[in-house]
Amino acid sequence: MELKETIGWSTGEMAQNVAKDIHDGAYVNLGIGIPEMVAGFIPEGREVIYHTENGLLGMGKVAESGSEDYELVNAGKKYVTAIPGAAYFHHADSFSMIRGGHIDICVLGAYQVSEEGDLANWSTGDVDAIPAVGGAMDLVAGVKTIYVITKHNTKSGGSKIVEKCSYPLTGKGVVSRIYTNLAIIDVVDGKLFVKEMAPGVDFGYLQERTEARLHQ
Amino acid sequence: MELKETIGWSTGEMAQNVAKDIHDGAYVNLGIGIPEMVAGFIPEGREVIYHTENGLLGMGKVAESGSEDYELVNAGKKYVTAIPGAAYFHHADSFSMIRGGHIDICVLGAYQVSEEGDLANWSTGDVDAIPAVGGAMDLVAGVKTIYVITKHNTKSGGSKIVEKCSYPLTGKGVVSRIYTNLAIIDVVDGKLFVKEMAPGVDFGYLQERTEARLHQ
Amino acid sequence: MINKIIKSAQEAVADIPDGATVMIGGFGEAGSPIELIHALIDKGSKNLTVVSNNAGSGNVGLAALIENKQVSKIICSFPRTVISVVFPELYRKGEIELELVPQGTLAERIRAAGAGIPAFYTPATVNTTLAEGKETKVFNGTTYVLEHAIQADFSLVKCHAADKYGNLIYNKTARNFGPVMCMAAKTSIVQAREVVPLGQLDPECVVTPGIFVKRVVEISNPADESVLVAEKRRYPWN
Amino acid sequence: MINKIIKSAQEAVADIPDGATVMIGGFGEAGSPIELIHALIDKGSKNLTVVSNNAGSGNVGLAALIENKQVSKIICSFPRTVISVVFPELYRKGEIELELVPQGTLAERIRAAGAGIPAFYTPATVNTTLAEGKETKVFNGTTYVLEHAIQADFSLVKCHAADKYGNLIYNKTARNFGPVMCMAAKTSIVQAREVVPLGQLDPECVVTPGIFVKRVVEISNPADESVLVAEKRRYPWN
Repeated sequence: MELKETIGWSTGEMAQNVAKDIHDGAYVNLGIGIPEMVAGFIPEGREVIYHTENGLLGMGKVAESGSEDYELVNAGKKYVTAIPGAAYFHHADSFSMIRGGHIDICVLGAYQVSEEGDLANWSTGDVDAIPAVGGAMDLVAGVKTIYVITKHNTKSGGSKIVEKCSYPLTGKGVVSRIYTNLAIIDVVDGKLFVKEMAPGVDFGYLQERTEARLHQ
Repeated sequence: MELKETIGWSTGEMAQNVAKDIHDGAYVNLGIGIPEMVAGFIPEGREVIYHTENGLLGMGKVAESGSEDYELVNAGKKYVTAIPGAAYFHHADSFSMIRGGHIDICVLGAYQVSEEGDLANWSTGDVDAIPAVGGAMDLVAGVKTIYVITKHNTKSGGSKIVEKCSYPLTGKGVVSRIYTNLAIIDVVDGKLFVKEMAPGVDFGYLQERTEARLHQ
Repeated sequence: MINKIIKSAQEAVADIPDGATVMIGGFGEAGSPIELIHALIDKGSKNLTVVSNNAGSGNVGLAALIENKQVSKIICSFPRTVISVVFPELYRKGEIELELVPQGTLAERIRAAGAGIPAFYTPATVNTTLAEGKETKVFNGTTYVLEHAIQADFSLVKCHAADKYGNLIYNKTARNFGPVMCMAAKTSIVQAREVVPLGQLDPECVVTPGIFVKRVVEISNPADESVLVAEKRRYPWN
Repeated sequence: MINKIIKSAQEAVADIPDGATVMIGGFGEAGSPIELIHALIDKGSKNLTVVSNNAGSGNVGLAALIENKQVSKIICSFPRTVISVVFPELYRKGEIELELVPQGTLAERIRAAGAGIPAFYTPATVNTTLAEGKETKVFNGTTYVLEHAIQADFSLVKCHAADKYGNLIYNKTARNFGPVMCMAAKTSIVQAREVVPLGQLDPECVVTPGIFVKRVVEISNPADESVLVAEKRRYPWN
């Protein structure tokens, strides 16, 4: 039984909500998938520098078809470009930027986020799945601010915003803000505060679709 | 009372003795002072690459007067040159080469060397002296082979090759071979074996001038 | 006299024995030393422990090495991709061991080996299943995990240009693990798109100083792993 | 929009408060950010902890900062040179504290701070007086000492060229501690011989990516510390 949302923000609008919160001059790492969309919505007049953990600061747009460089890829292994003022470096240097707290904002997807800000986004714990973690644990441990962008509910209607994550954690108490199709929610001292709701969504509607307790 | 040696190798001959033991293709770090002389005696047909811990692999000769570059110095802060095929790097990378065991040979001076191969070359323990260690402890801990080049005796005739160092250690059990004006001595399993003596020096003469017990 | 240039990939990998630990550079296809890997397949060394960020794609390169049953264990951060089939199959059958390491910890553990640092503390994995059984320590109120250096007998790396001293420069994001893997292996073997005369590489721009490199093979027209995977090629060549 | 270029050295150091920990680049004279140090003397911040490989020469630069009684503690590997007079005098009088750190450990402790690593093990100093009171641990039969990251509030660094994003290249052995000190300080302040337009620095050759740099000041004709020392100059200028 799939629960279809008839109200709420589109994925593009969710990305735009995140983009609004990225300040001018920020160093930003965007996770693979929906987080990548955020770059397209940065408001005019703000300059943001993108870090991709495979070794580039100053990542530009996705490469145009026909002009891909097989040796210029992002963390998702997509062909990308570099902006003037970019720099290449090796993996140990790249993760020094991450672990050392030099990156301002990282935007990630999620399987689950808890009211404590715990994030589960690398494994569903499925014993048959091939475990793969990539840079997610380094990112949540090192980057100053972690934003999560995710559908509010799973395809089967389950809550992704939970009291306690049932999936293996990527990091404990790491998420600052959650951007869903229904709301923007801040994690403050182990409590979830609703900062903004999508048009047509009210607090009761939102709480009904959320396992964790929300605060206004 | 100064004991004047009338026999034995000159400083240049001592440096030449060390140079003979530096193999073709070796990566070598030469300590400040007499060790620097070794570079001038590398036998024909051998190519040796010099590392200076302040950030250069492929150090060349000392800069000629008038063509010094204030930003191209060696560990002794002398103006030097770089050979074709050189590379510059920062201090953490430079000491990765040292600590990581990538440098084949380091030649150092000594206040004392013990029969166990302990080296004291950074401090005489004088309470009034300004303590200064530089890269000596990193070098002895990391470089594969440590050669010591030193006068056999102090100016006052004391032995520099001792049973146990009385001066603060630079490193314990780190020296492989000692090149003095009187002999070349190997450190093997806590014992000193005389490998070669200078013309006119015999074992009795040498042992008389050496506090530690020597072996033939 | 110093000349690290080796004539062929075959010769360069000829002494990699059974049971060796081999680091393999590349992030996905970018920087993957595919000709060296194929030479290692020809050589046939078995029971290898491979350290690499990924576990290969399609049926060429690292995936082909695994498919050829030469790898008994892989230490990596992300062994699955959309087009990886070989590793998942063997892993599910229990025929290959996996040590999963976060990407930054992997890079730092490799660098540590090259830098003579036996272990260091990192905040990554704290409070997760990947930290289970590991030593932890609190610094300034925060918990960190102790991680150990990963040393290798050999590393296979791809670079852009090299000289006979083994100085290397890389191309764009193909640099990735190359520099640290050259540092961490007893014998680092590098395939270069171009071997240039001594003095041609700017000493200010050398990324891997020659001291970290043992052998260089010129492979002037390296295959593109992405293309081979897209074309569903297999190694040994089908 | 991003523009890290600051008009003057004075402005660049204006917020360094009393009690700050300040890293100062340079190996002896090479790479010493002398104009930034002199600006810090003008500013007059007291009770500083300075992290630097040496303790200055003559009566200019770092030596002048010490002579001006602004430094209460110095963390360094080699505080004496043939021409250092200021530090030895104050040290003997007990007016300045010294933490002596081997050069490689110093570089790695600074890098560790920049890389988010709170502590690491090293073989240097084992069985010496410099390891006294420090935690040790045995790995594979060898003893290592635990060393902690050194963080700083500010770093003062000299480079060759910079762009407005803060990307830096250095000149020869003047590179020394610059890259790791930029990484380790909350606010890294860099004097560049030249500020170049964005895109002019080759992204393959950038040594310090701009993310590690907060402020850049163009000092196109920096004084040469060696010359000033030879000429027995003093700062404030005599």
